[in-house]
Amino acid sequence: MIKKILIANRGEIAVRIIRSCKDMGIETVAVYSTADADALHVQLADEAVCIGAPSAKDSYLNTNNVLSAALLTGSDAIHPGFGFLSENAAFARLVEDCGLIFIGPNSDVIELMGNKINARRKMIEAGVPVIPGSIGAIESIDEGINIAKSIGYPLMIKAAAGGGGRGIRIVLDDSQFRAVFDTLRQEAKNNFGDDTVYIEKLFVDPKHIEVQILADKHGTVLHLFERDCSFQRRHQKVIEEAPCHMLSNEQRIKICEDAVKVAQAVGYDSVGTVEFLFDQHQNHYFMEMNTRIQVEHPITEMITGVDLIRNMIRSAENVKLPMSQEDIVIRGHAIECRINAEDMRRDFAPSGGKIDFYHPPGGKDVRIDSAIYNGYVIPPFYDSMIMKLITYGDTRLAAIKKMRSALEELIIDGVTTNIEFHYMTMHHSTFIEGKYTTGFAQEWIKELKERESFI
Amino acid sequence: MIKKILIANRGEIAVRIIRSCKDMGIETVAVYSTADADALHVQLADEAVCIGAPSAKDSYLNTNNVLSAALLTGSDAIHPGFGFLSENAAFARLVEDCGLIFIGPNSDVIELMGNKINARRKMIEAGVPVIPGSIGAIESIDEGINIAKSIGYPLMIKAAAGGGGRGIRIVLDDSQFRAVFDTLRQEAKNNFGDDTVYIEKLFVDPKHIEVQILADKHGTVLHLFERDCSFQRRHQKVIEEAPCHMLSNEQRIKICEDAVKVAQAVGYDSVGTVEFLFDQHQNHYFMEMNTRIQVEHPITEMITGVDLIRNMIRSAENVKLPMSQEDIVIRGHAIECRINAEDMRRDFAPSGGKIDFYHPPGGKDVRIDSAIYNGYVIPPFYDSMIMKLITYGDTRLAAIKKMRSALEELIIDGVTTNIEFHYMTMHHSTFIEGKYTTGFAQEWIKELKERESFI
Amino acid sequence: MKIENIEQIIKLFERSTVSKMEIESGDLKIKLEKDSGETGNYVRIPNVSSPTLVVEPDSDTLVKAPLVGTFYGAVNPQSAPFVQIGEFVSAGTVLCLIEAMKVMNEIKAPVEGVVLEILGRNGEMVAYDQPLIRLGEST
Amino acid sequence: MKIENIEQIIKLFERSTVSKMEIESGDLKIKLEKDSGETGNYVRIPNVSSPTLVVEPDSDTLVKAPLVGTFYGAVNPQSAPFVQIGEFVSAGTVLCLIEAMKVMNEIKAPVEGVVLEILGRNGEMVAYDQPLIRLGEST
Repeated sequence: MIKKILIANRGEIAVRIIRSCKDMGIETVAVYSTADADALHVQLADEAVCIGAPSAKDSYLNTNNVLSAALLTGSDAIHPGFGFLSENAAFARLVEDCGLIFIGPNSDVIELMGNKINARRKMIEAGVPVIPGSIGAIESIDEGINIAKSIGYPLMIKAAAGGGGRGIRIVLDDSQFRAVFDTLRQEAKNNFGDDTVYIEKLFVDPKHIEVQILADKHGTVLHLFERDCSFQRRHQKVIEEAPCHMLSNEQRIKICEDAVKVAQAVGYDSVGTVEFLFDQHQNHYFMEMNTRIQVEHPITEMITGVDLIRNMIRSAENVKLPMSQEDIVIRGHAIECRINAEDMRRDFAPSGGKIDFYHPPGGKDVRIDSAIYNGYVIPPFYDSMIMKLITYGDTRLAAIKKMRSALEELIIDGVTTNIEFHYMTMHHSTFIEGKYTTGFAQEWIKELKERESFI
Repeated sequence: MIKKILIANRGEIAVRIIRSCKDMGIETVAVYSTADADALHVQLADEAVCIGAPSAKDSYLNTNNVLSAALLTGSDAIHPGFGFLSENAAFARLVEDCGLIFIGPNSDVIELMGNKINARRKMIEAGVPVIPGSIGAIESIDEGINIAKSIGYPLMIKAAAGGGGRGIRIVLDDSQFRAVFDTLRQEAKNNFGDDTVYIEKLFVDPKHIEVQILADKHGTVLHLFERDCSFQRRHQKVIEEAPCHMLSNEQRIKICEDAVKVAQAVGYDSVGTVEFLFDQHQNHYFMEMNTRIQVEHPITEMITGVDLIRNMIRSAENVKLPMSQEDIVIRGHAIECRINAEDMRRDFAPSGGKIDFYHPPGGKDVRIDSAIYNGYVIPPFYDSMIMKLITYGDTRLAAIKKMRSALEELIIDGVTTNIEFHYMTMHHSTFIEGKYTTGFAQEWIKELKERESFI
Repeated sequence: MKIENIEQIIKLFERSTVSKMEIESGDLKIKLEKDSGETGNYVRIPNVSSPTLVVEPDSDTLVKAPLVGTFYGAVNPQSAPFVQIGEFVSAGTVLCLIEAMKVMNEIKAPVEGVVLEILGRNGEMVAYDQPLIRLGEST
Repeated sequence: MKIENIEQIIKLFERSTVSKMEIESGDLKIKLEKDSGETGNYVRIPNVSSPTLVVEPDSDTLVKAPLVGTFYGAVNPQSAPFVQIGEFVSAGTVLCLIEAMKVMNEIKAPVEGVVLEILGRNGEMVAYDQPLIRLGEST
C-alpha cells in the first residue's frame, strides 16, 4: 500500500491531489520551484522540497530533482498531475526503475498513445471509427495528394508527435498541400524531433466530446460517461460540461462503448480520457487518448459521485476497482469555467500580479478547485488558470443559472481575469441552447470585439 | 408567482436564501441594521433597506419597519429565515394581512406548535409517542407531585411558551419540585408572558434526532429523513450529521413515519422539523416541532440532493411538490460544524473583531455557507455563528475525514473561533463511533479543561 | 518554546494596540516593535446611541428617518410644504411626514434652526437612518 | 535551534505587521528589522539568474545546492572532510558532494575564501537552493 506520494506538479491540481491523499490517510510531499515558495500546495502538503529555478524546465520538468526528492523523502509513489511530466513515457519508466510507483497508466500505453499515427492504426485494428485520413505516415507530396483525392478537402496535415493544437496545417486544395508539406515536416523535426506527418479530414464545426475512462490493473475498464469540451479558444478548453446535452441516450452508449473499446485495445490500466469528434451527421470519430487525469475531471465527479484521484491512486496500488459499470449513473449536470488570469481586452494575454482581495462563492452545488488566496502573487512562469469554478444542477439550465450567480459572487481583485467573459457566455443564447461547436467561442469573441464589449 | 422576496434576516441564512432566489430568477430585498451596513447579504441582494439600530429589537424584530420595507419595495413575499420573526404567528398573520406571502407554514400551525402543551396534546391524539409527563398544564405543586409519582424522577418542569433550552428546571425529588415550582412560573410569566408549565420525564443520555419535513398546500407531506443533533453544548447544537448513524433502517422508517404523522395531524404546509428523543431502549418520543427552516438544513440537502429553500418558496407559492416520497433517497453521509466566533478558553464566550485573513477550504464534497469575507468586522450584537462548514462522504468515516482536512485548510485570523475544538472532536473516539448522546459534548469539554488542552 | 508559541505571541502583539513589547521567560527573551504612525482601527464599534439626531462637525443638524416609510414634505400634493429652504424653524416644528403601515408619522425639528436642505423626496421610500432634512445655525 | 526554525521565525516576522523583533533563547539571539517606509512590493519577481552563487551584503559568499540530493562533507565516513571551518580555499576547490540518482556531484568553491560555516548536514537531504557552505573574505 502507498504511504507517501510525491506530487510532481503545482497549482490547483497539486492541491486537488493532496486533498484526496488526506482523505485516504496518505502522506504527501510537494515539490516547488523557487518562484512557488509561497504556493498553496507547499502549505498543504506534509512535506515540501524545492526542486529548482522558476522556469519549468529547471524545476517541474527536472526529472533528476523530482526523483531525488521522491527517493530522499521516502515516497512510495509519484503523481504527475497533468502537463509537465504526466505524459512522458520515459519519465514513467524511470520512476519504475527507481522502485517507485508511477500513478498513471503503464509506460507502454503512454508511449503508444503519444504517437498519433500508432494510436490511429491501433484504433483502426480495434474497429473504432477514426477520422478519415492516411493509415500511416505520408512520405511524399504525391502520396499525400493521392490520399487527399480519396477523402476530399479541407483536410489537415498533422505531425505524429504533435498534440494539443500544435504541429497542424489546414489545407484547402492541392496547391496549398504542395505549399505547406515540406515546411510542416521541417517544423515538426525542429519542434518534436520527428518529421513524421499524416493526414486527417477536417470537419467543419464538430462537437468535441470526450469519455472519461477508469481502469484497473486487473482488466476492468469502466467509462464514466462523456464531457462536452467544444468551447475552445485556439484549441484551449475554456468551459466544459458533463454530460453532453446534444447526445441522445443511444449515441451516448455508442460513444462510451467505443471509448471502452479503445482503452481495452491498448491495455489501459488507470484514469484516462478518449477524445472524439462528433460531426453534424451524428457520427463520432476517435481523435486521441489523454493518458492522465484531466483539468476538467471535476465535472465528471459531480455527475457520477466517483472520486477519480482516489481511484487512480488505488488502481496504481494494484487494487481492483470497487465498482462495476452498472454502479455508475449520471445524476444532474455540471459545468466548469476555467478562471484564467488573462486580459480579454488584450486578446486574452496572461496577466500576473498580486491578488489584493479574493472572495470565492459558496453554498449548495458550487465547487471550487483553486490554489489562490488573499495576497497571493501569481508567478509569471506558469499556466494562467488560477481557479476552476464548477457548478451543479438537476438540469443543465439549473447548472447554468448556478454558474451565473457563482460568477456574480466571485471576486478576484488585483489581477485581470476572464470572469466577465464567462458571465457573458452564460447569457449567450447559443451557449444556453447547448448546440455550440468548436468554432463557437472564436466567433463569439469576434462578435464581442465588433460590438466593442471589450472596452 | 413570487417575483420579489424580502428576506427578514441577516448572516449566512440570508445569503443562503438569496442564492436560491437567484437560481429561481426571483429578485431579493435585504434588510439590515445600521451595524450590518457592510454585511454580505446586503451586497448580494438586488436591493437593501436599512431597518433600524443595531439591537435586534430595533431592526430585525421591528415588525413595522420590516413590513414597510417589504411593501415599499414592491415585494410579494417575506422569508423570515430562522430566529428573529420566523416562529412568530402574529407576524405571519400581519404579513398576510398586508397582502404578502409569508414563506413558511400557515400561522395557525406556528401558533399551535409554539405552545408546547398544545403540541403535546395534539400528538397524543394523533397517536405519536410523546415524552411521558403531564397531559396539560400543572396548576399546583400537589398536582405536579402526583404526576411525578407516576412517571418517576428525574423530571423537568417546563414553561409551555419556552423553547430552545429556556424556561426549564430539572428536579430530582419531591423537595426540589416544591422548591422550584413557583419560581419557574414567575420566571415564565416574566420572560414569556405566560406562566403555564408542564412536566416531562428526564431521559439520561438520549440521542436528539430530528426529521426534516417538506410539505405543500395540497396535502402532500414528505420526510427527508433524519439528522442526529446530539452534539450540544448547553442545549445549543454545535455539530450535526445526517443520517443518524445509530438507527437501524427499521427504526429510521418508524421515526420518519411518525414525523410525517405529526406534520399531517397539524396540517403542515411548508418546510419544518420534528424533534424526537431517542432513548437507550431504542424508543423515540416527540419533543417539539420547529416551524421554520433550520440552521442544519444543508446536511439534509447533501444526502438527498433536494433544495429545501427552493421548495419552501414554491410551496408558499401554492405550487404542488414536484416529487414523491419514493424519489427521496439517502446517498452518503454529511456533517456540519458550526464555526462560531467564540473563545473556548474563556468558556466559549462570543468574541467579535475584524477578520484579518480568511481562507475557506475548497474542492470535492465541501460546502461552505457563510457571510464573512476578508476584512469583515463581526458585529457584537448577533449570533456568534459565522460559518457552517459542511462535508460529505460516501460513508460516515469519509465525511469525518473530509471534515478534518477541511478544518485544516480553513483559516480565520483576527478573531477567536472554535475551529480547533471541532478539529479535536473529529479525532475523538466517542464521536467517531457515532454513539454519542446529548451529554457527550459537555463531558468532552470538561475533559479538555481537565487535561488543560485549553491554554 | 515552540515556534507556534512565538507565532501566538506575535499575533497577540499585532492585535493589541501596544507598540512595543518585551517578554523574558526563563532563557527566552522576545522584543517586538510596531511602526509608529500606523493605527489601523481594530474593531469598529457601531454607533449604538440614538441615530436619529446627528450633530455634524460644522454644527449643522441632520434629521434622519427614525423608521422605514414613505416621505411626504406636505400634508397632500395640493398643500404647501411644511417647511421651505431658508425658513427658520423652532424646535418641535413639523418638518415632514413618514407614512408607515398606513399611519402618518410627524417628524419634528429636534432643535431650532434654518432649513438648509430637504433630502427626502416626495412619495419615495426612506430607509431607517436616511437623511431627511438639514438644519443650520440660526445666525 | 535548527535552521528550519530560524527560517520559520523569519517567515513569521515577514508575514506579521511587526517592524522590529528580537528573540534570545539559550545561546541564540535573533534580531529582525524591517525597512520603515515599507511599501509592500507588488509583484515579487523571482530571481531567475543562476541561484547557486549569492553574494551577501557583507560580501560573504553563500554556496547553495544546485540540485536536490544527499549532502556529504567527505568522500566517505572514514575520510577527512573536504573542508573545515577556518580553512582557506581557492576557487574551484571541492567543498562537498551532493549525491543524486546514484551520481556524486562535486560542489566547488565559486570564489576563493575562508570557510565560515558548513550548513549542510552529512547524509541529509538538501533541496534546490538550500545553503551549503558560507565562504568569507580571505583577510
